Amino acid sequence: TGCGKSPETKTAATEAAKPEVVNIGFQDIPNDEIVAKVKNWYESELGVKVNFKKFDSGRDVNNAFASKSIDIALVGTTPAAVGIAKGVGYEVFWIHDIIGTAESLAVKNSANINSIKDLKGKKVAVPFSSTAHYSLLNALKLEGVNPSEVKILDMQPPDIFAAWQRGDIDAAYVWNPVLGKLLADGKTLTDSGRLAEKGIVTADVGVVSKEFAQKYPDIVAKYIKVQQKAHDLYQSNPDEAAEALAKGLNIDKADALNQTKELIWLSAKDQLSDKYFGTSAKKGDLAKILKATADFLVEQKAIESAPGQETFDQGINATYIEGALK
Amino acid sequence: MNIAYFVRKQVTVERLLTASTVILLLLLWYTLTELKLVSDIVVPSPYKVVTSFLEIARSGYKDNSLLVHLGDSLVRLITSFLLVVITAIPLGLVCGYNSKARAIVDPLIEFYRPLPPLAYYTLLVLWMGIENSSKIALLYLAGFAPVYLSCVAGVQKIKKDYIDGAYTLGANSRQIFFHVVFPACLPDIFIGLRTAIGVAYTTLVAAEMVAAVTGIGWMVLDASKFLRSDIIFVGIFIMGITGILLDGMIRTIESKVIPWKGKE
Amino acid sequence: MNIAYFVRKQVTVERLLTASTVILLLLLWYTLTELKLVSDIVVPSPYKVVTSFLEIARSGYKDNSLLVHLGDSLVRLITSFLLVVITAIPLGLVCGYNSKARAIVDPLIEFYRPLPPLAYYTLLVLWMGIENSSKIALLYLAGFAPVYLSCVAGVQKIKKDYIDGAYTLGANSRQIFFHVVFPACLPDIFIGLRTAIGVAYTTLVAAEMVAAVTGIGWMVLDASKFLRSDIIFVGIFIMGITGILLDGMIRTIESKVIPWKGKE
Amino acid sequence: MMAVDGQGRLEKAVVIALKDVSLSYNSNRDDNALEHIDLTLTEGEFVCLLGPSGCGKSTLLKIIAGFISPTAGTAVMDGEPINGADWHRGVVFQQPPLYPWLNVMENVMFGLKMRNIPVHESHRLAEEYIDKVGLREFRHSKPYELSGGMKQRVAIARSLVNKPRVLLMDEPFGALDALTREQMQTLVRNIWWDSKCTILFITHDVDEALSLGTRVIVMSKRPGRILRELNTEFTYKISGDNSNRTRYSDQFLELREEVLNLINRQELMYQV
Amino acid sequence: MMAVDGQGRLEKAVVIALKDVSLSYNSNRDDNALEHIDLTLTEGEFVCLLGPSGCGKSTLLKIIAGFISPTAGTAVMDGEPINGADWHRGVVFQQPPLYPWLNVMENVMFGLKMRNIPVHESHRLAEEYIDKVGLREFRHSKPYELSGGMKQRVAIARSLVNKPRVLLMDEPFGALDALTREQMQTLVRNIWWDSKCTILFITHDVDEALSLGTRVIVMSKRPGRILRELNTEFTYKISGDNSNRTRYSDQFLELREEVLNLINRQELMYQV
Ligand SMILES: Nc1ncnc2c1ncn2[C@@H]1O[C@H](COP(=O)(O)OP(=O)(O)OP(=O)(O)O)[C@@H](O)[C@H]1O
Ligand SMILES: Nc1ncnc2c1ncn2[C@@H]1O[C@H](COP(=O)(O)OP(=O)(O)OP(=O)(O)O)[C@@H](O)[C@H]1O
Ligand SMILES: NCCS(=O)(=O)O
Ligand SMILES: [Mg+2]
Ligand SMILES: [Mg+2]
Repeated sequence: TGCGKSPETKTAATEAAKPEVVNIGFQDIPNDEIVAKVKNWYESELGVKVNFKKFDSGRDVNNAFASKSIDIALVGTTPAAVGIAKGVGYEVFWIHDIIGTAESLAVKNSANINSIKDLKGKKVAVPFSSTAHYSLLNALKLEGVNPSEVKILDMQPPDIFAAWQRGDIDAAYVWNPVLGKLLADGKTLTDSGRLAEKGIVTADVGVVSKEFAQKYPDIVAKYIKVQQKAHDLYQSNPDEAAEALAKGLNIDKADALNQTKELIWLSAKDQLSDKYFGTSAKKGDLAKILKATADFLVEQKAIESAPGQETFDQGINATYIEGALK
Repeated sequence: MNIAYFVRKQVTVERLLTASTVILLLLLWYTLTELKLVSDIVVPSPYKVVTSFLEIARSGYKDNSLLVHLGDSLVRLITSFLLVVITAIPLGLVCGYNSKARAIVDPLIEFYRPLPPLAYYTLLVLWMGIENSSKIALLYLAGFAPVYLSCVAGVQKIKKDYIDGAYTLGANSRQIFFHVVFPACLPDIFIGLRTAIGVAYTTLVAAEMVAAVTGIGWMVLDASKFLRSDIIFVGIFIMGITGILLDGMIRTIESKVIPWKGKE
Repeated sequence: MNIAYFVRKQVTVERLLTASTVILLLLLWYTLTELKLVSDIVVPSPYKVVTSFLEIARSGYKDNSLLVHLGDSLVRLITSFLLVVITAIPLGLVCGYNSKARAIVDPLIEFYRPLPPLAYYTLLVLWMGIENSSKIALLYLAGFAPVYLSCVAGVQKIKKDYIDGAYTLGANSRQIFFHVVFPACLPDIFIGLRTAIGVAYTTLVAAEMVAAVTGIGWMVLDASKFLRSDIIFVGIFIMGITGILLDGMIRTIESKVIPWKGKE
Repeated sequence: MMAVDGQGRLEKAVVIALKDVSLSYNSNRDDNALEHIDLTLTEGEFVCLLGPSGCGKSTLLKIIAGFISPTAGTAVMDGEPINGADWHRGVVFQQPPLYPWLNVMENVMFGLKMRNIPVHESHRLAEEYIDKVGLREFRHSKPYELSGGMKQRVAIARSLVNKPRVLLMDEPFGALDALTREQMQTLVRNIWWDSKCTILFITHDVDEALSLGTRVIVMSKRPGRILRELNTEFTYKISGDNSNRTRYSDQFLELREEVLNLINRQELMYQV
Repeated sequence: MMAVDGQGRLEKAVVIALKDVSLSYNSNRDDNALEHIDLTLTEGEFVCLLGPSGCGKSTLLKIIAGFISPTAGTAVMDGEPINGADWHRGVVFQQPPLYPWLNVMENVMFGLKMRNIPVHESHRLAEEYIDKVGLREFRHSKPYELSGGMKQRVAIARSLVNKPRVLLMDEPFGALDALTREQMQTLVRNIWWDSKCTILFITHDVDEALSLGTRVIVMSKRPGRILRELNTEFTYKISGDNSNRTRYSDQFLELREEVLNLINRQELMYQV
C-alpha cells in the first residue's frame, strides 16, 4: 500500500516530515519523467526511497489511486477527468507535456484506409479511458462517423503492437514509443496536434494524492524541481535527454529525439499561464479542458455524470508550482 | 420427541440464520455506504447498484443492450460447452473402455490440464486471432478436461459384474459399450458436465479480456477502467445468478435423465 | 493364460503407445517449425525454446532471474494456500458439524463460489491495492471454496455409526469433534486441498496480470506483448512441471497422513 | 441386586424399562415404525430379539441406546429417563465402526481415553480384553488389515472394556459365514457368563436366538409390536461337544418350529 | 442325451468338464488359488459347492463362466474349450447386477435384445419368466424400487429367459434373511425341475447345499481342491409341508454333521 497509510505519516505532519517511501506511477512516454527517472534524480533530490510502478495507460493509475496504492503518477487528461469526476482524491499539479503528433491515428498500409470515414467496419484498437481514446472518439465525431459503426477494441499499447504485427487490427490510436513502431508499416490519418487546433486538447499531467500532498508538500515541491531540471536539460542539451529516453524506453536515440519533438514540453513558469494552470487565484484553461473531457465521457456513457466546473477548478492546484518557483 | 419434528424445527432455525446473515450483510453494506465510511468508488451504495442495473437494463451498456452482452457471453459459453459434449464424452468413454486409446490421449490431457488458462490463452490468441474462435477455444479447453476425466473414471469404476453379466447374457463388446458402459457412466458424465460448465464460466471473463466489445465479462472489465464499481457489482450479481441458473439447468436435466442416481 | 501376465503385457503396450505419442508430437513440432510451415511467432522451434530457456535460466527475464520469478509466484501461491489451510479447514469442519454455523457461512460461499475470479479481482484491487495482498487474496478466495466445501461434505458423510459409537463409548461432543470428526475427514480435507492448489494455480496468471513485475504468470503475459512465443512456451512448460510437482507433494503428504485411505 | 416383588417372588433388579413406547420416523404419527412396546430387561439377562426384516428391531435398539427418542412412551434405565447415548449402554453394530486411523489397541482404548482413565490403567484393561477375544498378535494392526470376524471381535472388546451395564448388539454376526459365526456365538456366550452383564441381541436367525438367549422376543411386522416372549434355557446347555445334541433335541426343534410359524403366519413381504 | 459308458452303465451327457485346472492370481505360480481341480457337470445335475471362505469357490465359477482362464489345465463345455463368457452359461451373482437404467421388463429382455431376438418374441418370453418369478405387477418398476429378494428374482429370470444350458449361481441368497431365503430356494428348485438345466450353486450354508443339490462338493481351504463329493437325494423329497421332516431326518443330520466336520477339520481362519 501507499505511504499515505504508513505510521509515520500519521504522527508527524510537519514541513520536514518524510514518508518512508514515495510510490510513483509512470508510463512509457518520451517526456521529462523518463529522463529524470533514468538519471536517478528522484532518489537523490527527494531524499527518500522511491518506488516506481509502470502502468500501460492511465486507467490502471486511477485504480491504483482508488486503492491508495500510489502517491504521485502520470496520467493523461482523459483518465484525470475520470478520476476527478469520480472523486479519486488526487489533484493535478504538473503538466508533463501537451500532446501533439506523439499520439496519432495510425492505419496499416495494407488496410487500404485513406480517410477516417473509411474506418467504418474496420478494427481500430485504442487503450480505453486514455487520451488516445478521447481523441479517437472526437476524431470520429468530427467526421460524422458513428463510433458504433467502427469496431473499436480495447488494448493496451504493448498489446496493440502485438495485434498489429499479427494483422489482427487495421488501425490504432496510440502514443509513442509504440506509435513509432506501428508507423514502420503504417501512416497516420490524424493526430492529437491537429485535434488540438479544433479544441480537442489532450495532455499528460502529474497528479498527486491530496492526502499525500497535504502531509508532504515538501516532497511535491521537490518533485517539481526534478521535472524542471529535466526540462532544463532538454532545453540545454537535447542530445543527452534523448539518450536518457532511448535507454528508458528501449528505442534508439534518433527515434527518441524525433519523438520528443512530437510533444510540447512546458517549463514550470509557462505552466502558470492562463492557457494551462493559471494561478491559484484565477484558474486557467486546464480546468476547462478537464471539464470538457468529462462532459464528453458522459455523452459517451463512460461515466454516469460529470460534476460542475468548480470541482475541476479544485482538481488542479498551481500552488505547488508557485511554491517551487519562489 | 419426534425426530422428524426435531429435524423440521432445526431447518427453520437454520433458515432464519441464513436469512439474517444475508439481511445483516445488506444492512452492513447499506450503512457502510450511507455513512460514507468507504468511498463510493470502492463500494457503491446498494441504491446506486440498483439504479445502475435499471439504467443498463433499459438502455444497455456502451452501444449494446444488456441482453446482447449476456447473450454473447452465453453464446460463447454454450458453443464451447456443446463442443465439449460432442467430443469429450465419446473420447472419454472410449479411452476409459480401451486402455490403448487412453495411452494415446492421456499424456496430452495430463499435460495441459494443470495449466492456467490465461497462460495458454496468449498462445490461442496468437494461433486463432482475437475473434470469437480463440475465446471459444479457451472455454472449450477449460471444459474439456473435467468431462474427459470423469468419463474415463466413470468407465473404470463400472462394476465388473455389469460387464461380465452382459457377456453371459450374450452381448458383444460393441453392444456392451452402447448398452452398458454409456448408461452406467451417465452419472459421471453429468458430474463432469457440471464441473465443466463451472470451469468454463469461471474462465469467461478471461476470454473476454482480449479484444471483446460485448459480453458480461467484458462489461465488468470495461467498467473497472472507468472506476464504475456500481457496474462491476451489477455484472457480478448477474454472473452469480446466471451461474446458479446454468448449474440448476444441468441438474434438472440430470434428474430427468438419471432417475436412478443415488438410489442404487 | 495367466491374468497377471496378461495385465503386465498390456501395461507395456500402453507405455509404448504413450511414449510414441509424446515422441510423435515432438517430431511434428520439430518438422513443422523446421520446414517453416508455421511462422516462428506462432510456434517457435524446439531449439529456440530450449535456448530461450537456457538464456532465461542464465540471465533472467526483464531485470529478475528465473528463480525470482518462480519464487515470487510460489510465495504468492503458498502464502494463500497456507491461509486456506488455517481458515478453511477449521471453518469447514465446524460448519459441517454444526448446522447453525453452516447456515451462517454457506450463503456467502455459495454466492461467490461460481463467480469468475477475474470479475471480483477488479474489486479486490480497488480494495486492497495493487501489491501482493490483493494477489494473495485472489488466490486465497479461489482456493477457499473447494477446501471449505469438501470439509463440510466430509463431515456430513461421516458414518453415523462413528459418531453414535463414540457416544456409547463415553465421548462428549467436543471429544468427538477432535477425535472422530477431524481424523474421519482427513481424506476429504486432502481432496479439498488438492483441488484448492489446482484452482489457485490456475488463477495465478490472472493474479499476476495487474501491476506485477515478477512471477511466472507475469512473464508469460509480458512475453505475449512482445510476441515472444518462445518465452510463452518456456513459461508454460515450467508451469506444467511445477503444477505436477505441487500436486505430487500433496499426494505424498496425504499417503503419509492417511495410510488407511481406500482400504476401509 | 435382588428384589422381592409384590407377589413375594424373588426377582432380579430391572435395568432397562420401556413403557408403551411408539416411534414414527416422520411427523405423520399414523405411520409408526414401533407401536406400544413394553419391554423390561433385568440384570444379567440375555434377551434375543427376532422379527421380520423392517419390523423395527434396530429402531428399538436405537431407542434403548439413546440415539433416538420415542415419539410416545418412556425409556428408562435404572429409574432415570434415557437421554442421549452414554457409555453405560455399550453398542455393537452390525458393521463394526472401528476407527481406521487407530490400531486395534487404540480402538479398544478409545472409550477409556474419552473417559479420562489413566493411560497405564487403560492399557492394562485393553490388553486384557484383546487377549479375551484372541487378538493379542494383532494388537498393533490397523482395522483394514483384519478380516470381518476379527473386526467384529475388536468391536466387542471395545464395548466390553468399558464394562457397560448393558450391551446392545444389532445383528453382529450378520455378515459372517456359518463357521466363524458359531465361534463368535461361543465367545459372546462366555463373555456374558463371565461378566454378568445384561445383553440385548438382535438376530434374524432363529437357531442363533434360541441357542444364545435366556429370553427370546418375537416382534410382528411393521408397525413393530411384541408378539411373543419365550424363556429358553438352551444357552446353559450348549457348549463345545454336546452342541449338536442340544440343538437337535426335540424341545429345541419344537420351539424353533413355533417361532418360525409365528413369523410365517404374518403376511410375507416376498411371495413366490 | 443319454450315453452308455465303458462299464455299460447308463450315463447322462457331460456338459462341463474341468481337467486338472489350477489358477494363480499373480504370476508367482506357487501361490495358487485353485489346484488340480477335476470336475464334471452332467446334463440336468444340481451341483452345490461348499467350502471355507476364500477357498476359491467363486474363482472356480468364474473359470467355468469364462471370465478368467485357468493358469493350467483345461475347461471345456460340450467338447469345446471355454473361451470368454457367453450366453450358454448364465450366471447369477451374489449381488444381482441389474441395470438401474432399465426397468424389470427391460432387464429381463436385455439378453434377448443383445441376441437380436425379435421384439414381440422376446416380449412374450420375458413376460413368461417374470410371471414365473411372481413379479408381474412389478414389471415396469425400476430395480431401485425393488427389495433385495425381488432383485434376485429378476436376476434369475433374466438368466433363465435366455435358456442357458448351464446356470452358475454364486451365493445368490447370501444377503437374504432366513425366510425369504427359503422361498427363493423353493423357486430355484422348481425352476431347475421344470427347465432341466444344469446348475452349479455356491453356498456356505450346509443345510442349503444338502436340501438343494443332487450332488454336494466340499472344497478345502486355499489352495482350493476338491475334498469330497456326496450324492444327495433330499431335494426330491423336500416340498412345502414335509420340509422340516426331511430336514431333520437322521440321514440329513448325519450328512450335515459329516460335511461340517470335513470343513471343521481344516485349520480355521478365526480361532476363539
Ligand atoms: N432413518 C429412518 N427414517 C425413516 N424410516 C426409517 C428409518 N430407519 C428405519 N426406518 C423404517 O422403520 C422401519 C423399521 O426399521 P428398522 O431398521 O428398525 O428395522 P429392522 O427390524 O432392524 O429391520 P432389518 O432386520 O432389516 O435390519 C422400517 O420400515 C424402515 O423402513
Ligand atoms: N482378483 C483377485 N486377485 C487376487 N487374488 C484374488 C482375486 N480374487 C480372489 N482372490 C483370492 O483367491 C482366493 C479365492 O477367492 P474366491 O473369491 O474364489 O473365494 P471364495 O471361495 O469364493 O470365498 P468366499 O466364500 O469368501 O466368497 C482368495 O484367497 C482370494 O483372496
Ligand atoms: N498518453 C497518456 C496515456 S493515458 O494516461 O491517457 O492513458
Ligand atoms: Mg436392523
Ligand atoms: Mg465367493
